[in-house]
Amino acid sequence: MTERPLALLPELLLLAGAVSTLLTGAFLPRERQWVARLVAAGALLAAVLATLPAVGERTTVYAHSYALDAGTTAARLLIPLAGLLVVGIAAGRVAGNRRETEFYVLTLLAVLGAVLLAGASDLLLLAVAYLLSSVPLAGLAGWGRDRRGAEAALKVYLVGALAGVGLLAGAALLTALGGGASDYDRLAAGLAGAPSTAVAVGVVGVLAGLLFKIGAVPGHFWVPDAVQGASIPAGALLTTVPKLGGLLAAYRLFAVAVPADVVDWPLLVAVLAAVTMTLGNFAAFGQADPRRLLAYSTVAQVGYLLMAVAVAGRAERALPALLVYLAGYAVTNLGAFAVLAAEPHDTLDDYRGLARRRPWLAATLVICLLGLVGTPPTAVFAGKLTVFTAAWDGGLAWLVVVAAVNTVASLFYYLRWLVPALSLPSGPRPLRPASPRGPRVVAVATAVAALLGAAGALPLAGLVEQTLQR
Amino acid sequence: MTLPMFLLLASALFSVGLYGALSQQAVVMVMMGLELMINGVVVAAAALWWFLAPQQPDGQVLVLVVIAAMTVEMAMGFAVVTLLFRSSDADMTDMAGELRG
Amino acid sequence: MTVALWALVVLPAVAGGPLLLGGRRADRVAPALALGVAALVAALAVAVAAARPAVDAPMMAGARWGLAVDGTAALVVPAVAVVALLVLGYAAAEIRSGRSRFHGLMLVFLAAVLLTATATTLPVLLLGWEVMGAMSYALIAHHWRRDDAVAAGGTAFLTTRAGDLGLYLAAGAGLAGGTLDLAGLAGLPPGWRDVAAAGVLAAGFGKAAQLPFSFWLSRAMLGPSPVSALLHSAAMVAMGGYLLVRLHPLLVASGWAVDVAAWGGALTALALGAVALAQSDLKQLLAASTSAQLGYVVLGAAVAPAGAVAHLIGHAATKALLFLAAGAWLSALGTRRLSALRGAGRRHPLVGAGFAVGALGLAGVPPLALWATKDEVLAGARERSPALYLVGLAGALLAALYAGRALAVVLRPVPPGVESGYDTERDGTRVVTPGQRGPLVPLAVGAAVLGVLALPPLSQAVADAVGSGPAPPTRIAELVLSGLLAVAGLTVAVAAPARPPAPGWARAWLGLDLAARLLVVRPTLALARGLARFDDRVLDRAVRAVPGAALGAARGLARFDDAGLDRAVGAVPAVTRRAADAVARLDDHGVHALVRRLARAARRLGVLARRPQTGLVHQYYVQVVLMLGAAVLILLLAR
Amino acid sequence: MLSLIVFTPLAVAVLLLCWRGLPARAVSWLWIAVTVVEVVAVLGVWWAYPGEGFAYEVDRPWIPGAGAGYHVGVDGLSLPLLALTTVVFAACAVYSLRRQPRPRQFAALFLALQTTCLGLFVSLDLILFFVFFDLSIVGMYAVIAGWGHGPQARRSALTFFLYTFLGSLALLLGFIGLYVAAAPHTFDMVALTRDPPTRGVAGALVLLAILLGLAIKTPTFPFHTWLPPAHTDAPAAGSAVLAGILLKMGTYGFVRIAMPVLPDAWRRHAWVVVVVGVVSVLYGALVALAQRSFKRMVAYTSVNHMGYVVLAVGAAGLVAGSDAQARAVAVTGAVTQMVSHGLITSALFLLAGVLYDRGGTYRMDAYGGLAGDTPRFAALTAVAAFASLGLPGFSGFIAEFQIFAGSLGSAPVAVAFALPGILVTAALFLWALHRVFLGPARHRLSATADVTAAETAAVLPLLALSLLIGVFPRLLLDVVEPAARAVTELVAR
Amino acid sequence: MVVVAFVVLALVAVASGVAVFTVDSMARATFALALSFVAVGGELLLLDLGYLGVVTVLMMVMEMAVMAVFMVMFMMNPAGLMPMSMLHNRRGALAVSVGVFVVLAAGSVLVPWPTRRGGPPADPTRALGEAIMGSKMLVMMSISAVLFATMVAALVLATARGRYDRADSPERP
Repeated sequence: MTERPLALLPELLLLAGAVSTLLTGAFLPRERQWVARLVAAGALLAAVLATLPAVGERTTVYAHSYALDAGTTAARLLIPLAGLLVVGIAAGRVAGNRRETEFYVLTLLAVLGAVLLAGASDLLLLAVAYLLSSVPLAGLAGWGRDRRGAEAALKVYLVGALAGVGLLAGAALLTALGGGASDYDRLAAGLAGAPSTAVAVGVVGVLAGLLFKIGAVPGHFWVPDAVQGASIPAGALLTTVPKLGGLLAAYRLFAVAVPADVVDWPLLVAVLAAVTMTLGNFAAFGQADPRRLLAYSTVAQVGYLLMAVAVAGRAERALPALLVYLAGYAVTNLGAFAVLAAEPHDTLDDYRGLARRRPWLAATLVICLLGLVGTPPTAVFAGKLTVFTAAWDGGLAWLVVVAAVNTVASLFYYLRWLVPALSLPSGPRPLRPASPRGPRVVAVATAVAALLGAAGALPLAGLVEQTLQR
Repeated sequence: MTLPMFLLLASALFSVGLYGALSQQAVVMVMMGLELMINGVVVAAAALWWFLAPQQPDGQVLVLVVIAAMTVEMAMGFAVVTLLFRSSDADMTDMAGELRG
Repeated sequence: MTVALWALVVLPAVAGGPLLLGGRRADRVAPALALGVAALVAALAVAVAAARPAVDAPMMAGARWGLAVDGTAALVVPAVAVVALLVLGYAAAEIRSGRSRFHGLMLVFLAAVLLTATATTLPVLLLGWEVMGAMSYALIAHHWRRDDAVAAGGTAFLTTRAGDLGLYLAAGAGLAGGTLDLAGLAGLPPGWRDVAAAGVLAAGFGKAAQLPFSFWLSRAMLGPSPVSALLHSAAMVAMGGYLLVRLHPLLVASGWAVDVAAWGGALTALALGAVALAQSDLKQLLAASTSAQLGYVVLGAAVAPAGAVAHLIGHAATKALLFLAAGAWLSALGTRRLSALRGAGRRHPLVGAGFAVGALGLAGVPPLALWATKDEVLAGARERSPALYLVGLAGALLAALYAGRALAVVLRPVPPGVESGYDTERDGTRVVTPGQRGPLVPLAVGAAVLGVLALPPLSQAVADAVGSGPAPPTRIAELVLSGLLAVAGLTVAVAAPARPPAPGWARAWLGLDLAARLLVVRPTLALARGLARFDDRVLDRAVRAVPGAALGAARGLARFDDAGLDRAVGAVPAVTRRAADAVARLDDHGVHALVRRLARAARRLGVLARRPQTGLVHQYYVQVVLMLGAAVLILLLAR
Repeated sequence: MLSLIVFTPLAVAVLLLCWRGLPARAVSWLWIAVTVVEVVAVLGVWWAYPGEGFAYEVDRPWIPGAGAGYHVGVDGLSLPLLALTTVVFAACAVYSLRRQPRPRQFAALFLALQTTCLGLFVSLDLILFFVFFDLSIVGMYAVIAGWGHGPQARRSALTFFLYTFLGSLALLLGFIGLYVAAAPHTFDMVALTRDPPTRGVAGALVLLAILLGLAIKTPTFPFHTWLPPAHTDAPAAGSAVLAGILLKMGTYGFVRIAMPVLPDAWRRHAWVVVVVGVVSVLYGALVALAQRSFKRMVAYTSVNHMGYVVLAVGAAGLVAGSDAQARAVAVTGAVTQMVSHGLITSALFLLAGVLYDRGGTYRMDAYGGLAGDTPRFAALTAVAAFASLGLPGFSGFIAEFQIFAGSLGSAPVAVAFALPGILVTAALFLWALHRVFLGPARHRLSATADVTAAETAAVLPLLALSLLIGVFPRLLLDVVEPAARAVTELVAR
Repeated sequence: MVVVAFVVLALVAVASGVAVFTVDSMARATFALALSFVAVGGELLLLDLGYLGVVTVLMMVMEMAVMAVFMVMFMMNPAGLMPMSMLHNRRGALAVSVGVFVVLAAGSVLVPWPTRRGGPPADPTRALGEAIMGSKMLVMMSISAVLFATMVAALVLATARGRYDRADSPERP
């Protein structure tokens, strides 16, 4: 077994960052916790930097329980960056709060959990990573310690616990059926001849956990409630970080561990994708609260993302497509949340006249929401395009049609937010509500990223290309 | 003493726990239900290891992981309940139905 | 010389365009400019007629921008140019309002006519052809404040354009058959050749106001007299006949087309002769007679091209003369009604004399122009079939009768109290200016002598020019016969004091106008309105029904992951029922904005899709477990 | 070079957006300057165009992950439309010298829109094409929603957006289908044209998706219902661009993508296209005949005119028993019709804008005898109307003549049915002129109601160009005919 | 003999499990649950998983103790001794869970389980230890991270006052 502690340098950095952030915070006066923020940001950045040397590796470490490949590399780059953006969004909202430090610590841990989730190539590690990324979520959801926050935490926790049981049961079953080995490589070999009925139950069990992570049907119930109840930065994290980890984990699981000829998981995933996107889009209609609207939109987006998982291993572009879409989605979604954090309102109508008050914010909103629709030339468009292509290539043309129709439907509710934001204020011109700088910076930054996404997708895709070629 | 016997036991525990999780109102009771389900999982994991692949240690480690998970879940559960109780003076899931739609 | 040919077509166009848009500022110079250009054009026309150049330039794939002056054109082009010059001279004296517009239009029209006359390929021909129609619209509607005048212009344009569609067909056939040259049409493969022939016939009949298109000419009489004199006698309608003459080979090649053309012409000569006889309005009478005389041209185009050309030219002079005379009286006495024009000839002797010459010529009295030309056509007809000949003769007799009638009216002594009938159309000036009188003289001369074109030795030359083989030997007997016929009819008409019986169908131009209205215009408008309503209601509604369907689907979806099994059982009928009455409701609501529909439907969908999100954890649990069970089921069934 | 032409307007647009303090006049003049420069630049390209095949090609990888490249270039099909775009936008810029609300944003939006239109016509990569296609929709939505008049501008804009967005997604599906079917996978039009990927049923389905997308954009019956409301509520310049340029995107897609890339599917289903074309011709003409609002009428005539184009391209697909030259003529006519309709209809919509600006309504029976008070306005409108009804001497005639003459050989019956369309068009325009301008004065506008110099300067060039093409068609056909012949051969293979 | 033990323990485990939700006081429910766990621990011992069995028993007993304390602190009815029944959607829950049981039971009986590979190691506990120190090291490291995270999160959620608070300091959003 290859003991290369440095192979997991980014993960270790994250963990160390979490610990040191906590310690730093412990010795800081309440008003000067920004130091802790710096530490956390530094840790995230360090993790990203530590990844760069490892770009292009294709190996597994710790007795095949952890994979180092394109997927993990992308996760190690994307997830900490997303965490960085979340910290940026949070900067304005939680500054000076007496639990500010804890917020950053939990963020770091959630990021770590997501990365492990994405990298795990061992059912046991998957289960542990699942725990590691679930626990901070509940903590963050209830971080505000208000009534709604408590409810949010409760729902995250309960749904997560049930899904966790499913995951554990499934893991046990698959491990045993796979000849007692829990790492994917040997698992695939072992499952080849296993009784498919049992395998089906096991797969669904494991899938239950992952679906909860990524907030896809049927694991989606917590998403809207939690996002609405939790604080906005927490919401941003809940809808971004775990999805990144979970989707990559699902991709790895299906691409490596579960042979499609034992159980027809592509069909299952395709159906789940269709149901998820449809439910998310329809449920987003007529939401008055922008947070819920965004939450449901993330559900719908996961539906599209699952298309790439459904063709894992059957379309050679499935992984690049998934990564491109993930990157675009993360940036765009965080941008939308950043706008929300920069100017939080409880109803869509309160955004009337935003274009007058804060043109840059309005521009960001336009870019991000149209981006979520998939209007070119935004990042999500590049993602959608690649994912649709991959899905069609993988023989799921019907799913692509469903997704296209859904896209049209989604346009409708995004416009419900855009139209008031762009129209002139009805009454007397309202004074600009105070708006923290951090989120605004993040917003504009993400907007730029999202807009240049189609072009910006180039380096990432190129990276994936080369890593795949090695 | 065969695998199906153990699995039947596990199924029974699991189902009873599920019933509890579905039917109980008090959060703590729901947690108990989950505990019971995990309990079933423990039995199943152990039995599967013993009867199918005793040579690989993975099964054992899995049991360990499951127990650890159970503990963690418990701790988090207590924390959440405390929070719920403190913030909105409730210990029932039904009392937390404000976020919906 | 090629330059001359280009100039012939381009000059009036470039001179007319600016005048057209010049507005009131150009009013003063307009007549002089127009006259100058017309004179120049006349000179050029004579020149090219002598030199017969041909030019062409690339236009589009399969067709070149070709102009040429062949024998026929060499005869027609100068005639048209000269008549145009004279008419413009008259117009300079009469037209007072919107001069620059009027003269601009006249010049552009002239250009179009010359283009039509010299075109060698279908696109070019069509170009001039349609511009003529548009100009006639604008000229008829010269007094644009008058709704009836504008409507009349529209009728003229649309009716003639209906015929023009034929040319588009012909062009298509030509291209499909491989050529767009007029000369080549006769050589098309049979199927396409027939299509081309039919199209050409339609176009020719439309422009020449032959049956059943004649009615537009009647309404066109609302235009100023010079317009009637040029467009509706000498130039535009004549071009209808001219086209058929030029495409005589095509008609012959396709066989049946000859008979259609011949009989169409002959019947028009007969029927419109009767119509002319029944008119109580001088211009209407002349218009009807124009159709009738063009009937001879068309007949000739089928059976005796040379005669047709001769008749066309002679008629141009004669009818221009008559229209100008009528116009002179109209502007002087303010009326066109025959009853009121009694003795007009004596009141204005020179106009009266000119009119007399024209009328006698129209009647076919020897030795005036139309006597001989018509006879040459009839000779050709007789060779084809006796029946055709007889019909032609009958038409000639009618011509004599209505010509005589008009003549009798204007020449008899001025009755007392006739002034009471004046000024029905407008306030007359009571004077005919020299400018109006001048052009009558050369036209009268032309009307008198142009018959030589149809008599040896010139007839042979014309025949050679037209290229229709040797002219049929004209028998003296027939000449005498038709002459006697004309004189007899004339005397009868003059002698008969009372106005002849005028049956309603004849007075109303065979009710063609009404027929067109009932059979074409009304149905089209009704159809249009119906379609518009369909467009507003049904299509939008169809679009709106889509959300309805989606609604049904979504209800199904919502039901599917709804909490509790018992409900799921009863879902299906409920879904269908609700979807049904949803669609029904969509229909009941009549016309609404599509988007409001979409919005409402979408919101309903939203409500349905949100129902599972009850906010109660234990219901989430049930749903999760059920859905996971469903997932397992999928995996098990999908194997 | 092309990229410069395409993206200069966008750059200026960004500049305008950022430059808060710029006075309105300066904005207008800057805008006009840019558009005029664009016209000149495109003329330069035209002048240097070799006359055959693609020129100014640029091909760079763009999204390797998606196999999409930045591939642009012009040929005889796109060059005329490119020129048309610049001209129409210049006209809109001049026309908008009349004060608009929020002129800075208005100008910026139009410049951005110009970039999307130019980009669409030069793009030789399906995804690039789609990107511009979609962005044009967004831009036009913003124009209608932001500057539209009338109570339900928002709603019409939303209809337009949803409807055309649906179309664009159908298009995207089709493109993906092509990509997947091609071996090696590519979105490059040239490569796809070189060896057409799909055959059989798959080809039919892909063609269906693409046709749906293009038909909605064109629009043909029965997908045109978004058009009238969008036009009625759009500002004049917006309508001009919408009708003049955006509609062409659909028809351009036919000749650029559908025909060369899916030849045998096209051949097999060309009759459907022909039927749709004929129905659109008659339907559009008749419905327009029944309209009471001037602008709606013009909008429906667009359906009619686009119908001719569809008819022609469809007929070009009926290869059996018709000679290649005729089909080439039909395609040439189709392209000519795009240009001609772009010029004439833009002019008509700008004039409609004048009408609304003066009289406050589009209802024709509210006017009458305007020619007395506003002779120049009447003259311009009359010229535009006659040009639009296909009077020889204007570009419309050249186009329609070629379409009919070229299509008759392969689809005689269809053409016979479609021919009355030009008669109805003539009738409705004459009637409209009569109702609005001629006859006794029923509506007295202020003495200053006649068209201003700016408006004249905007409309006149469009009509002048139409006249120029009508009299000297070679100027246009020299470029179009080789490309049309090429397309015909591609379809026939 | 072993079978008998198994059956007895199984019956105890299930019965006490059922009891958890049928007894009318939360305290008793807790103890029932603990009993069920003990029984399961016994079952593990039958599979000579001594270590794991013991761990299970200890863990659970401890947790139950915590839970008991906990309920005394927070529940509506202190000491949870007075009768109570807090149920909802009983029929649904019963139907679902019975269904699940039938499916699982049928599965566990009917599924053709693969044959056993190799025999049990001489000392399972030792094997477990080696695995933890060896191939599954990363898993264990992660578990430690999990515990850390749990501490932080639980503290954030559960403790009313952060480090900085005196009692009077107001909450800040």
